Amino acid sequence: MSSPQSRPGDPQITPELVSEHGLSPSEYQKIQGILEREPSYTELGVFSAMWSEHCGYKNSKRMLKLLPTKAPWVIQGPGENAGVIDIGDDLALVFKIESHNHPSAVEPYQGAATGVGGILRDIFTMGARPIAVLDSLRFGDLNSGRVRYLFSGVVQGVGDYGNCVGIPNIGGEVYFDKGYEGNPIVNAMCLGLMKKDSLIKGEAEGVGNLLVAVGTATGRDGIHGATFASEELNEDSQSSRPQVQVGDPFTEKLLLEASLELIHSGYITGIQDMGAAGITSSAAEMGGRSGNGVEINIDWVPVREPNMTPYEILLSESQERMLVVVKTGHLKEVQAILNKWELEADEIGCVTNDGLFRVTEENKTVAAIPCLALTEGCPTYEREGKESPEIKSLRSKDLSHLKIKSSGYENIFLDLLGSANIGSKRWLYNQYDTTVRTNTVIAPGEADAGVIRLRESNKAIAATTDCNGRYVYLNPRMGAKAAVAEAARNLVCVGALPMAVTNNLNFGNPLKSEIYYQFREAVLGMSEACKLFETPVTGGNVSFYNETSSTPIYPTPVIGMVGIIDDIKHLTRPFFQESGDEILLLGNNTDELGGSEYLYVSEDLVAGEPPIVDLLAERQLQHSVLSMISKGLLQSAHDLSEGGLACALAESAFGNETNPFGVDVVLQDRLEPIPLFFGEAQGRIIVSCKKHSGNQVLQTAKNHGVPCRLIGEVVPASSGFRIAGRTVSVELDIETMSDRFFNAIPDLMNQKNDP
Amino acid sequence: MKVAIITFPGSNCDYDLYKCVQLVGGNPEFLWHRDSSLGKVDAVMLPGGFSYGDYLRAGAIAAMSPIMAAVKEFADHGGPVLGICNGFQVLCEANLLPGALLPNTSLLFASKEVTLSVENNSTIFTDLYESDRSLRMPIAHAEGNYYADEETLERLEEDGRVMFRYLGPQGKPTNESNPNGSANHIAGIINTKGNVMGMMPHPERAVETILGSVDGLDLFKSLLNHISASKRV
Amino acid sequence: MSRIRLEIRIVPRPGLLDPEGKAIQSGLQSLNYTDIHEVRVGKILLIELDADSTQDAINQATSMCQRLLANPVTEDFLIKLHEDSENSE
Amino acid sequence: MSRIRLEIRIVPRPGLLDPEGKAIQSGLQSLNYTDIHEVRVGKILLIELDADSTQDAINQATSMCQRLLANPVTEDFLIKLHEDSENSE
Ligand SMILES: Nc1ncnc2c1ncn2[C@@H]1O[C@H](COP(=O)(O)OP(=O)(O)O)[C@@H](O)[C@H]1O
Ligand SMILES: [Mg+2]
Repeated sequence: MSSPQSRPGDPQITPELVSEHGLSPSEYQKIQGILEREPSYTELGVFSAMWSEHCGYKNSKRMLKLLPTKAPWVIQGPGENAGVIDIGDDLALVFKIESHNHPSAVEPYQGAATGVGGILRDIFTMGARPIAVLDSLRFGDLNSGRVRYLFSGVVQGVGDYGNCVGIPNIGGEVYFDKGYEGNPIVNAMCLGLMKKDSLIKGEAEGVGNLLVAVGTATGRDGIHGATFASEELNEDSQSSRPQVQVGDPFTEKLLLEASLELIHSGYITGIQDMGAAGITSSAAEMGGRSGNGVEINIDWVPVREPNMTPYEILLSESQERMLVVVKTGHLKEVQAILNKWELEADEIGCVTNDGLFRVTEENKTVAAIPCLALTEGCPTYEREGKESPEIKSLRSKDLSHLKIKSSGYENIFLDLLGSANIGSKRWLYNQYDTTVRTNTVIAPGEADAGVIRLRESNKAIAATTDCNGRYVYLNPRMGAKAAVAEAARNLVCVGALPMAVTNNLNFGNPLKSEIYYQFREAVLGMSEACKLFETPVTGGNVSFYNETSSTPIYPTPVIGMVGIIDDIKHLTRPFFQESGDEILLLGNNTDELGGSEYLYVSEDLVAGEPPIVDLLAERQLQHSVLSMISKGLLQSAHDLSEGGLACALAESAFGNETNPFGVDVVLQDRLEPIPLFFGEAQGRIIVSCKKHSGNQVLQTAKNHGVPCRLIGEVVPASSGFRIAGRTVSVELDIETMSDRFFNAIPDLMNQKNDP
Repeated sequence: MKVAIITFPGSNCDYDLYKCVQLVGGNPEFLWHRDSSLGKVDAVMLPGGFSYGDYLRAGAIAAMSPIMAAVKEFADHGGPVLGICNGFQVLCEANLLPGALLPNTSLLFASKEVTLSVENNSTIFTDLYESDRSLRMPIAHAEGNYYADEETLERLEEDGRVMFRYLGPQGKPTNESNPNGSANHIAGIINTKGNVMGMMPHPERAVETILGSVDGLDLFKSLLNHISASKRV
Repeated sequence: MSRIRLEIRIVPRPGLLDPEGKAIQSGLQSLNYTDIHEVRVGKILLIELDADSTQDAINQATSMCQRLLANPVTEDFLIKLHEDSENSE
Repeated sequence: MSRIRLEIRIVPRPGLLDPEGKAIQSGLQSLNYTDIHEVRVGKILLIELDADSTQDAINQATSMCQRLLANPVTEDFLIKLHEDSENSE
């Protein structure tokens, strides 16, 4: 193996330097073994980035292997820029989720914006046109000025970027809980659509083909971002952080158009985003996948700043850049396409046959490492996992003694409707363009999942993101199952058949046994649920080290799920349609309050056993609802989640502000009022149907073996909201309720105090 | 009806407009901002989006594009020109319409459905609307706060050149229902000759029942009718 | 020809509502800076260009402002030689 | 106490990508101002406040910048006494 020379100015490699690069002594030994010599400083940087958690998945890979990834409709599973499924009519759906938690904690606006930018590139580099974005967010309590600053910055960043590129936002979620105080979670999901035969992969095919850098010139921003994302945040993070990356959605839009044109031109064989670890990872991964090698001539890389070293150029994470493999002899044509879009394209190297990731500077080799050693060769670990005793005792807390406060059920109900977690998210999604591209048929706030129609057929695509971190915190395996079950239930409620999953595993430091325990349990729960729902996992992302001063976030395995509505006329919404319609409840009310929003709001408590998920019952429930929808029986369908039955009824009643209704519901359950109204038992859906067709609904449920009963009827808004149990009845007027619901977040955001 | 849809770098409603023109039976054609001539077209439309990333001021850099000289000439000869959202901003920056679009007073991007009054239904863009009709259609912009000096505003009002206003739930314009702080609740205006119109809301997003509203259809149909009528003459 | 650095200030015309200035003022007031009477927000462009002379550079910049950089309906501009680089805290 | 006018200039840190500056530069170039090497865009705040002395005003402004006005991660700031009003063309 040709040895690279060390460059003047390169620091001496010492154990300290190795450790600053996030590599353990044994990993360093492994590097020496691979190279059969000492690495150069540049090579150390390259290994550090590629073997970081972010790029190498070293602490997660083994567990991720347990997830189901196959189904007849899966065209591309994990391993590429994004997953791909076959949706019929010669069309393929491409989708993926990505986190930008660490950058957003430091600079919320740019962190979130560049997160959206990255996930869009993952989609269009597969050859697909992005058709929708979703965002899954977590913050601390909005009573803190700092949290409001992070929240508004992140929302603006997500919005501005997607709005400018022109991709509608169709949904997502946001939770506020002290458990996320120092570490917001910012996950962005993107869906793309393409003709099946346009699929292109991130592979460096064809020895002698050119490597071409496209887009923005390389600067010093984000150097070591991948390593940074693989560490905990502490007070020093403000100063030791890498230069913040600034997003440029305008250039992204041009890149998007140019890339799709390039892919269709036939002049290129591969294309990949320069994401985490920049040129290094894109080149090494493309080389690794094809089994070829890559050579990069560092002097040819266009740079934005003077005197950049190979180390800096290789590790920069400047945004809006792509690496393209151009067929020999076609550089001119490629440049012409890019120039039309006002972009630059520069040859920076070529595909070789020696399997090496080789970098030269003024004809001298500065790095020469086998591509596969950088990618597949990343060491992987299975850590020790042990449940934290504190969490265990929280979970076993006896909740039966809880008495309701003297303020009464009405006030509890209003407090829940006015909580940031249950109240309307309009403040946020009114900053997102949801209707551009004129295909959005269900926008955020209009149903349990977002829906995009396909102009090419009668079908529509539904998508959702879900995860209740409190449940996962209290019981990781059950909580992860709940996340999958809720995602599927949300899709079913709009009339879609769940098809596949992308996931974002947001956790603390995996080297801690209690965190690794959460991680392992969550993956096991997700795996079990995805198998049962036949929704294979086609990709995802792992974000560890979400901790500030050693306090980890709630473990938050976000599920992004996509589904297909076979015929758009079956599209179903959660809102009641007409006075006199019958309201039915599918599933059972149970005495479960653990991890509920009620406990958080009324008792300031996150404790107890989270609601149990019965996967088989859940699947039957979902099949029965899909069958009711396809028979045209339902006027509305809405899944029960945070805030339980009472809050779900409220949302169905007046969630559509232009057409509000009241309800009159009577429940015969032998349950205390609190768990009956506000408990979050899983596996429940409320549906409404035309007067006198309740029997057909009951019959369908019965055929599927699903418990179902008539609980009341839709009444005019002026008649108010009444939900009655055996002992207690709660009555409120719609205006009061709707006021609390819609002003929940604006009221919190309008507080003034120091950020 | 041959309609030129101008695409600037960063336009993102160009395709939506294309589909919409097709839907009403027109014949759309994309022109690139670097083109210098329009060719033979019956109308010109400037789509929404973020031309040049909205950098400097929304629409400012696009207004300097080579094609805009041709658009001006076309408008000077009475050719119909419609600017939607970013297109409206470009028309103001290019001095084809008076005034300017400032950042929304909320300083936030505003995306939602609004209700509009039709203030003047005797133009080539609006003559199929009944005068008391109110329209539902989406807005999606960060800079829709229409501004002009007092004198200009008075003239716009007196000449009936305010085309649309944002309405509140009671069917009247109110400060609460004005989504961006625009002067006199203005959502769209037309030039003195009545052939150049700009508006912030998106009529092209309200042309199919499945999209939630069809209130934008008559705008495009009005223009189409006008053009075929003038061709028959 | 020499390399000249200019700064161009573009500020909203007096009398024009300046919502960003208002928002900043109220943000500052809620942080207890109560003695603030007004905040106005504008843009500053730092431009480095080649020109025959300072005067030539200023003339060029003036024409840039008139043609593109400032909107005469809403903004005033002021061109100055750029003295020196920013300091941070 | 006297009424003091300050100007605060807030510009992106050197090295940070400034996409707006880039777009303006290319806009100017297409209007044939071809001798431009760089454009960077920042904000300028004109603040009028009551303070005991100029130094007091500057101290206050420095703390405003640190707490709210400038983003320490991406921006540098510079505070000066405001000389006089803007002129337009
Ligand atoms: N971060 C977000 N981005 C876009 N839409 C969101 C976001 N958060 C919530 N929404 C939308 O707001 C609505 C209500 O969200 P949520 O309270 O989570 O409902 P549910 O509990 O029924 O899933 C949904 O339509 C959802 O898509
Ligand atoms: Mg939910």
